[in-house]
Amino acid sequence: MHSIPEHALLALLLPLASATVIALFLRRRGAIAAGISVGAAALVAFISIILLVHGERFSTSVEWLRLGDFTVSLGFKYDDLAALMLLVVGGVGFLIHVFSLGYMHDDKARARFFAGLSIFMFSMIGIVLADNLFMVFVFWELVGFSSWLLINHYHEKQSAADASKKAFIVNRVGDFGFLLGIIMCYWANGTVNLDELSRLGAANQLALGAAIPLLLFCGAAGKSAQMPLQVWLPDAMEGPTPVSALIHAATMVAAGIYLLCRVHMLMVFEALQVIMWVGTITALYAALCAVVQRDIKKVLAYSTLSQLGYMVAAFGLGAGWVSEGVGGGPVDMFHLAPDPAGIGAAMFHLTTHAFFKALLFLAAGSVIIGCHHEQDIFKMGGLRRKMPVTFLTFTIGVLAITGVPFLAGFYSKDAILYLAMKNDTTVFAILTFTAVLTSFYMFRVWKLVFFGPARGEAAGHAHESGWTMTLPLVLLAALSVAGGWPGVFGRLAGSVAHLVPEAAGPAHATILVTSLVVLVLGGGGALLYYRTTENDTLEERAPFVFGGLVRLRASFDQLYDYYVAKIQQRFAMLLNFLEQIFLAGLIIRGLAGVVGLLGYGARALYSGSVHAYVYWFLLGAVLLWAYATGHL
Amino acid sequence: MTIGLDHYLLLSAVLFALGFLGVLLRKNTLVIYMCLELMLIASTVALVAFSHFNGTFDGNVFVFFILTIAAAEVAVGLAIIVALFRQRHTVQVEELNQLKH
Amino acid sequence: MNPNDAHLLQLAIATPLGAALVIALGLPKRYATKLAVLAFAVPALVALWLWREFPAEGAAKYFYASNADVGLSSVGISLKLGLNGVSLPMFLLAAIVGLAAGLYALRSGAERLKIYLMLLLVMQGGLLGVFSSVDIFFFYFFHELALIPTFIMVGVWGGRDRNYAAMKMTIYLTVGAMLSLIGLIAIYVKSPANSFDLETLRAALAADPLRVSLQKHIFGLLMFGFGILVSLWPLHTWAPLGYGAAPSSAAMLHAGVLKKFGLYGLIQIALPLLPAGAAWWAWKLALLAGVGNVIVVGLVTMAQRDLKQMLGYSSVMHMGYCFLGIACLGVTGPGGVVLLMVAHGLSVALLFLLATSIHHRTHTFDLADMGGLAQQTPVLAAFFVAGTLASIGLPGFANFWGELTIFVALWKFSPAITAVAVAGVVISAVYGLRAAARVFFGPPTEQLQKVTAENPPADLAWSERLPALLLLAALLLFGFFPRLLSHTVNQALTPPAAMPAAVVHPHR
Amino acid sequence: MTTALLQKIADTNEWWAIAPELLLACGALLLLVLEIFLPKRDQRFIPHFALTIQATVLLLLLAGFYSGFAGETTFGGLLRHTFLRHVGRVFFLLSSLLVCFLAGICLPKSKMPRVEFYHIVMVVAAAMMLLVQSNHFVMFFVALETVTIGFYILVSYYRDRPLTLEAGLKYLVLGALSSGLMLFGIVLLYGAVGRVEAGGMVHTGFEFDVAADFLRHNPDSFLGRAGALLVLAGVAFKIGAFPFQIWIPDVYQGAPTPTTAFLAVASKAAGFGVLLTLVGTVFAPLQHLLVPVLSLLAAATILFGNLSALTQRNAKRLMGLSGVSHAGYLLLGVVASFTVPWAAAAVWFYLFTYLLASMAVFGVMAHVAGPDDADQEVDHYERLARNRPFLAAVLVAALGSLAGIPPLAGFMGKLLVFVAAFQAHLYGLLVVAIIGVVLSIYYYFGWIKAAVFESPVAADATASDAPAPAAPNWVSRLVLGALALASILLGFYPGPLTNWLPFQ
Amino acid sequence: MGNLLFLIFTFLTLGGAALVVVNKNAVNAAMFLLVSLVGVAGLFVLLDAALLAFVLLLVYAGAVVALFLFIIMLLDTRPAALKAFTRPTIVAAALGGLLLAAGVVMLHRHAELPAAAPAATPSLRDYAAMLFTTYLLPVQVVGFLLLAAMLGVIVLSKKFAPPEDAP
Repeated sequence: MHSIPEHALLALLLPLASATVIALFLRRRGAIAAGISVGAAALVAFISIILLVHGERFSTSVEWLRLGDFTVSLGFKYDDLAALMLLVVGGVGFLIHVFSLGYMHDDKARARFFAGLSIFMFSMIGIVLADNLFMVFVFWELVGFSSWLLINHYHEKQSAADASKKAFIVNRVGDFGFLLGIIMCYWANGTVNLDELSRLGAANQLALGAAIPLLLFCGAAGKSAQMPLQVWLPDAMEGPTPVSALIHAATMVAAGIYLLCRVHMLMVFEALQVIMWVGTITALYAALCAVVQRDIKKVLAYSTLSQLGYMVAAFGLGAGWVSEGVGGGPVDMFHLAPDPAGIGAAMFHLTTHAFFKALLFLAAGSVIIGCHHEQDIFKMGGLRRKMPVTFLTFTIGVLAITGVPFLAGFYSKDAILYLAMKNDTTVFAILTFTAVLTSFYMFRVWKLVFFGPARGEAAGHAHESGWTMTLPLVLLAALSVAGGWPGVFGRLAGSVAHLVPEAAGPAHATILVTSLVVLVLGGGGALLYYRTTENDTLEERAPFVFGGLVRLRASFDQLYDYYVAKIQQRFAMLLNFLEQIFLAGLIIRGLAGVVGLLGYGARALYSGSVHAYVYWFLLGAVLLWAYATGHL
Repeated sequence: MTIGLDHYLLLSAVLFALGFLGVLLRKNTLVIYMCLELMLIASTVALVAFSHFNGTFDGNVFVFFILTIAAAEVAVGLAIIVALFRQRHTVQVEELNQLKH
Repeated sequence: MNPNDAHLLQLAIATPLGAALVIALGLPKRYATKLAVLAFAVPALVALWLWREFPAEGAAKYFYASNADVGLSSVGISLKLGLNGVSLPMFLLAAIVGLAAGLYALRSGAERLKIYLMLLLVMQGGLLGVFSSVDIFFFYFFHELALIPTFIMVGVWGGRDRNYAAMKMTIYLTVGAMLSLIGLIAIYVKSPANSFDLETLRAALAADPLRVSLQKHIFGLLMFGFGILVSLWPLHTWAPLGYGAAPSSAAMLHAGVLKKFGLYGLIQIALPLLPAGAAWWAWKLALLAGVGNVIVVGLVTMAQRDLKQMLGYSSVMHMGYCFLGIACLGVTGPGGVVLLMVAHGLSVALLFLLATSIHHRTHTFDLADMGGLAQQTPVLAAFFVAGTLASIGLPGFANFWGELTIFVALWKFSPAITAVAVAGVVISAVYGLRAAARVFFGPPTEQLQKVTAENPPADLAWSERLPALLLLAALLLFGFFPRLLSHTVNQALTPPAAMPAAVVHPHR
Repeated sequence: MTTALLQKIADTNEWWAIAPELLLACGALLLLVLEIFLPKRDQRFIPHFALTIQATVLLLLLAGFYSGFAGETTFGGLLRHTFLRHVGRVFFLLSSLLVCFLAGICLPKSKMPRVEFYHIVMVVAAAMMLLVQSNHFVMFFVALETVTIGFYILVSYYRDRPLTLEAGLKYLVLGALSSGLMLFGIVLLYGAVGRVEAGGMVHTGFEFDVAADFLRHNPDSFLGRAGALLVLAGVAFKIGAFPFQIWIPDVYQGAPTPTTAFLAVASKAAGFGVLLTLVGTVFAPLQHLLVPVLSLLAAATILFGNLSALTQRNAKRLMGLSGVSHAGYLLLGVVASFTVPWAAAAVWFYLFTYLLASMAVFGVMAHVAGPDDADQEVDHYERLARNRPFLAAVLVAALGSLAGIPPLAGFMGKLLVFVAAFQAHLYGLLVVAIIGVVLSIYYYFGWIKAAVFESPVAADATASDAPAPAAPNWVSRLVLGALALASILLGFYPGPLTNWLPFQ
Repeated sequence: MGNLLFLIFTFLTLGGAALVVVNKNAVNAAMFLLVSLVGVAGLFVLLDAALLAFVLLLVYAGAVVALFLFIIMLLDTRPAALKAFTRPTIVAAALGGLLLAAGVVMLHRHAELPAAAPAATPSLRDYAAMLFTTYLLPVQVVGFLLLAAMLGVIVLSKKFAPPEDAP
C-alpha cells in the first residue's frame, strides 16, 4: 500500500473478497465466516479513518466499458463528503458487524448472513466512492440486492420473503427514474462524472432543467423511502435486527441523501421545492404512523422514515436560501447553483442519525434477544434493571433523537429547523410538529420497554446481552453523544461541516427554545400519557385518533396491494388471456385451421371419378387454348 | 368453293372436339377408348392435310408411327380393361372410383 | 498462435460434428458419453484460446480465416470461416453454453442417451458454425443445421404438449428461416459483389449501396424473418410453448445461443449492408419491440403460472431489449445488444438448467404447487436466485451492461421508448423475484411436502453444479469486466472512417 | 431426293452415340431370352442380371463414355446431344436401376411374373434417355409414347388387384388424352411452319431448330402458339403441373410401389428434361408467351400440391401430392432458365436430390408396406423408430431432404432454384414457393412425427391393423444407407454434383 | 367432284364420330367408328395419301375395331345398363361441348395458314426411303414399343397363377 487511492480500492475490495470466500468455501463454517467478515469490516473502518486523517482528497478513474460514444468508467471521488460518508459506513458498519457476532450466534445460516453483510459493505462503499453516476447506479442496485438478501434472511417465513421482494421492487421503481435521469444527464451534459459536472456547473454550462434532478431524486426517494415509495421500509424490519440497524437505518437508506448531495450541482429551484415538500410530508406521515406501532422495530423504522424525511427536506430547503440571498426573479434562479446549506444540514443529520439510529436499533436488537425474540413493546416492560447497559444506551439514543441539548441530534436537528425557519414557515411548522411527535413516540417506547412491570413471559426472563453486543452499544452511545459537537463533526466532515447553517442571535434563541419546547411537549406528553399496561393507552382512551392513525398507516399498503392484486395482476392476466386466446388461439390456430380447411377442400377435388379428371384436362386445355388466341 | 387446307383443318378440329366430347360424355370405358382413338385420328387428318398442302412429306411418315403407336396403345388399353373387368365385372367408369381423396 | 491460422477454428467446429458422426455410426454407449464430453470440451477450450489470442487491435477484420470451395462457387458461395470482434464473443458464448448443456445432458437420464447426445453435438457444431461463418449463406446453413436437432429433441424428448409444440415451433421457425433466406439471397442477387462473402459484400455495398427502396424491402424481409426466429412480438408465440416443452439441454442451447442468430444476423449483415433500410424500419422495430416485447410480453410473463413458460416468456421479453438496441443503429446500441446476447445466453441457459433441476425435485413446473424449496436445497436456490438476478439485469452480472448500454443508446433514439424500456426493468424484477420467491421461499406447500416426503430432494449434485457454475462464472466475469467483451465489439462495429482520433475521457 | 442424299443422311446415323440406350434395350431383350432358356430355378438370377446391365451402363456413362457427342446432332437431326441431356441419361439410368432394386423387394410379395417388369423398366428407361435427347418431334413423340405405353403396363402390373387396375385405367385414359392433346399440338406446329428449304434440303416443323426459327420470325402465329401450348399441356401431364396433376394421387396409390417410384422420379424428370429442352430450343422464341403461363402453372402447382397434401394420410398419395409441389418448384427453375442460363443445371441438381430422397422414401415404403400395396397409411409408421431404427433414420433424412431442410441435399436444390428465380426477378413466385415450403413442412414433419415421435395412444390404436415392417437385408441397408447418406453429404458438400453439372 | 367427295367423306367421318359419341350401344359405337374411319381413309385418298388410307383401314378397321368388337362381345356389357344423365352431368357436358365448339371456332378464325406449296405425290418408295434412312431410329424404337406392348398384354392377360381369379 503505497498510495492513498489504493487504500480506497482496498476498502472497496476487502468486503467483496470476504463475501466471495465465504460464498465459495465457508458455507457451512459460520464461525470462520463471521470472523472473516468482521475482520474485513474492521479493516474497512480502519482504512476509512486512515484516509480521513491522512487528508488527501483525490479523484481517479479507469475505463470500464466503451461502446461507440458511450463510456463508463470505474473511478473514485474521495472528497470530504465521501470521507465523512465512508467513515459513517465503515465505522457504524464495523460496530454492527461486531454486534452481529453475538446477535446471530445461533443462526443456522450465519455464513450467508455475514456474506450478505460483506456484500452490502462492498456495495455501499462503492456508492460512497463512485466518481460518476453510472457507477453509483451499479452499486446502488447492488445495495438493493444486498438489502433483499438480508431482509430475506429468514426466508422460510412468508412475510420475510414478501418483504424482501417488496423492498427490491419498490427500489426498482425508484431506480427506473434514477436510471432515466442518469441517461438524460449523460446525453444532456456529455458526462456523468461528478467532477466534470461540477466544473460545468461552475462554468454555468450545465444543461439545467427540473427533469434531470427530479428523475435522479426518484432513485433517492426509492432508496431513502420517501413518499410515495416509503412502503417497503417498515416491512423490511423482517430482516435480522443488525440488518435493520445497518442498512435500513444508518447507511443504505441514507444513500439517497448522499446521492442528492453528490448531484447538487444539477439542482434547480423547482426540483428543490418538490424535494423539500416530499421530505417534509414523509417526515410528518412517518411520525404519525410511528405513534401507533406496537413492534419496537417498526417504531424505529417509522422513526427512520421520519428522520430521512427531515434530511430530504433539509436538502430541499437549500433552494430557498438562494432565492433569498439573490433576491432575483425566478429567471435568474435558473442560472444559479443552489446554496449548499441544505447539503450541510442534511449530511450533518445523516451522520448523527446514523449514530443514534444504529444505536437504537442495536439496543432494540439487544432487547429482542434478551426477550427471546419478543418484539411487542406492550409485552415488555421493566427491562431497566435486567438489561442495564442496553437501557442506558437506549436512553442515550432516545435523548439524542429527540434533540436533548448537547447530544448529537440536538445540533443537527436544530440546523434543519433553523434552515426551515429561515426559508419556509409552513415547512418549519410541520417539521416542528414532527419533532414533537418524535419525542412523543420515542419516549413512549422508552417508557413501555424499560419501565413498569414485565408484561410478558419473555420479558420476565430477559437478560443482558454479551459483550459483543454491548460493546458496540457503548461505542455508538458515545458517538451519539459526541457526534454532533462542532469539534467532532468538524473534524470528521471537513469542509462539509462548514456548510452547516448556524443560527446566530435571536434566531439561535428561537430555535433553542423551540426545540426545548418540542422536547418537553412530546417527551413529557408521552411519559405522562402512556401507562405501562398490555394495552395501548391511546387505543383505549382515544380510539378514534388511534384508528385514524392506523388507517393512515395502512392506507398506502392497501393502495399498493390493491394496485398489485387488482390492477397490475389483472391487467397481466388480461393480456395473457388475449395472448393465449386471441393471438395464439384465434389468429395462429385460426390461420392454421383455415389453411387446413383449404387443404381438405383441395383434397376433396380428387374425387376419384375419371370424368371429373377429364374435365380438369378440358379446363387446362381450354385455358391454354384461350391464352393462345389472346383471349386471356 | 375450293376445298382448301382450312377446311381440312376445321374438319380435323371438329373430329378432335367430338372425340374429346365423347371422352367427357361416355361412361363405358370401351367407348371412351374409341373416342380417344378418334382424337388421334383427327390429328392424322390434319397431319396428312398439312403434308399435302405444304408439300412436305414427313407428316405422312409420321402418320405411320402414329398408327403403329395407336395400335399398341389399343392393345395395352384393352388388355387393362379386360383385366379390370375380370376383377370388377364392370366397364362403367362411375363404378371405378375406389381410389380417391 | 498466429491469428491467421485457421486450424483451431476448424477443429472447434469439426469436433462436435465428427463426434456426432462417430456416435451415429454405432459407437457403444460407454465410449459415446466419453467422446461427447471430449467433443463438447474441445470447442470450449479452443474458443477460450482463440479469445485469449485474439489480436487487440483491428477487430473489424476476420481472423483465423479460411476459405474452402464446396462446389457452389457459381452462386458465390464458399465455406469461409473466421472470427471478428462481434462474432468472437458469440463464438465463445456458443462454446461455453454448449459445454454446459453437454455436461448437463450426460446426467439428464434421457432415454436413448446416445441419440440425444448425437443431436446435441450436431446442434453444437451448427452453433459454432453460425458464428464463425463469414459467408452469409453458410451462416444460415449452420443455423438450420442446429435447428433441426432442436425440433427432433423437442418432439422426442420433450415434456408436456411436445407434439404440438414441436410442430408449431418447426413451422414458425421455418417461416422465419425462409424469409431470412430470401433476404440473404436478395442481398446476393442485388449486390454487385456476386458473392455471399460478407467481407466482399460489405466492401461492394459500401462503395455502391443498393437503392433505398430495395434496402427497405430487403431489410423488412430480414427483420421479420430474423424477428420470428428471435421471437419479435407478435410473432413470438412459438417460444414459450417450445421452451416449455423442450428438454433442458435443447432449451439451453436454443434459447441461449441459437436464438441469437437472428440478432447477430441483423447486426453483422443487415445493419452494415442496408443502412438506409435499417433507418427506415428503426421506428417500427422499436415500437414492436418496445411496446410488444417489453411491456406486453413482460406483463404476460407476470401472469404465468408455469415456471418454464415463465422463463420462455421472459426470454421473449429480453429479446425486446435486443431489438431496441438494434433500432438505435450506430455502434452503442448494437454493441449493447452483443453484450446482452452473450449475457442473456448464459443466464437463460442457467435458468433452464436449474428449472429442470427444480423439476427433478418437485415433479412439477407449476409455481402454485411449489414453495420453500430453499430449506432443503440451499445451493440450488442460490444458483437460481443468481440466475434470476442476472436475467433481471442486476449489476455484477453481464446482463446489466447490455441493458444499460442499450438504454443509453436508446435515449438518443427516443426518450419515450427509453422510458418504456426501462419500465420493463421493473416488470422483470416483479416476475423474476416472484418466481424465485414462489419456488424457494416461504413455507412449503402441501403438494410439495407430499412429493418431498416420498423422495427427499437432494441439493444440487455436482453434475448439475458444474455446468451451472460454469455459466454463472462467465456471467460474473463479464459482469465485472465488461471490457473483455466490449473491446473487440467496439472495434468491430465502429466504422473505420469515423474512428475518433482522440478519445475524450470524462475524467481527468 | 437423291440416293446420295439419303446415303448422306444414313451416314449420320451414328449408333455409337446411343450405345447406352442400345445396350439397355438389348439387355432387356436378353432378359427375355434368358427367361426362355434358363431353367426355372435359375430364373431368380434374371433380376440380378438386369441390375448388373444397368449398373454397368451407368458406370460407363459416369466414367464419361458417350458424353463425347456433346454439341453434336446425330441421326440426321433426330437427336442432339448436349451435356445437360447426357446428365438426363445418367439420371434415368440411375432411377431405373433403383426402381429395379425396389422391384426386387416388392414383386416377390405378389405372384406376378417378374422378368417382364424389368424388361419394360429398361425399355422405358432407354426411351426416356432418347426422349431428352430428341431434337425432332417425330422422335420425341415416338419416344414419349414408348414411355407412356410402358407406364400403362407398369402401373397396372398387379393385374389381380382391383385398385391397381383402376389406377391403370385412369392413367390410361388420361395419358391417352394428354397424348392426343400433345399430338394435336405437334401437328399444328408442323402445319404452321410448312415447308422450309435450306441448303438444298426440305425441312419441316418437326425439326426443333426449324420450328424455333419459324417461331422466332412469327411469334404471333396462332397455330404456332396454340401448338406450343398444347405440347406444353402434354408435358404438364407428365410432370404433374396444375391442372394436369389431377391423376397423380390415384395412380400413385394404385400402382405397385416400384412403379410409383418410377413415375414419381423418372417420369417427372423426363417431363422436366423435355420441358427444358423445349423451352431451350423450340419454344425459346415464345418466352413472352410462356413465361406467364409457366409462372401461373408453377404457382398453382405449388399451392395446390401442398394444400391437398396437407391433410393426406396415405403415404403413397402423400408422395404423389408432395411430388406435385416439387414439380411447382422445378417449374420455377424452368421459368428462371429463360433469363438465367444456369437455372437448367439447377433444375437438374434439384431433380437429383429429389431422386435420392424419393427413392430412399420409396425404399422404406417398400419395407413397411404390407401385402396390400395401396394401403400404406402414415399411421403405419408409428413406432418405426423403435422397431426398425435404420429405416426410420433413412426416412427422416429423406423426408427432411424432400422438405428442403438444411443441411440436406434437398435444401441445396431449393436454394439453387430460388437463387436462380431471384435472379430472374420472379419475386411473386418466390413468395408462393415459400408459402409452399412452409406448408410442406407440416405434412413431411407429420410423417416424421409418426415415425419417430412416439404417442402411446396412437400406437395402441393402430398397432393391430398396421403391417409389421420387414427387416431390410444387407443390400437394402447398403442402398438405402447410401441414398440417405448421399442426401446428407450433398447437403454439406454439393461439390460433386455442382461441379459435374454445367453451372457456369 | 373433289368437293363433293370431300363433303361425302366429311359427312361420313363426322357423322360416324358423332354417332360414336351419342350412341348408347357399344357395339354400334364400334361400327360407327368403322364408318368414321372409312371417311378418314377417303379423305386420305383425296389428299394423295392412298397408302396411308390403306394402312389406316388395315390397321384400324382390320385390327383395332375388330379387337374392340371382340372385347365388347367378350365382356358382354348390357347396353340397357346405361343410367340417365343427371342434371349436373348434363350441364357440365353442355358446358364442355360449348367450350370445345368455341375452341374449334377459334382455330378456324385465327389460323393463318401458310401458302399452299403442293408437291409430287409420294410414292411407296419415298415412304420406304424415309422410314429406313431418316426415321430409322424411330422405327427401331417403335419396334421395341410393340414388343413391350405385347409383353404387357401377355402379362395382363396370361394365366400364370392359380386360376382362382378367373372370371
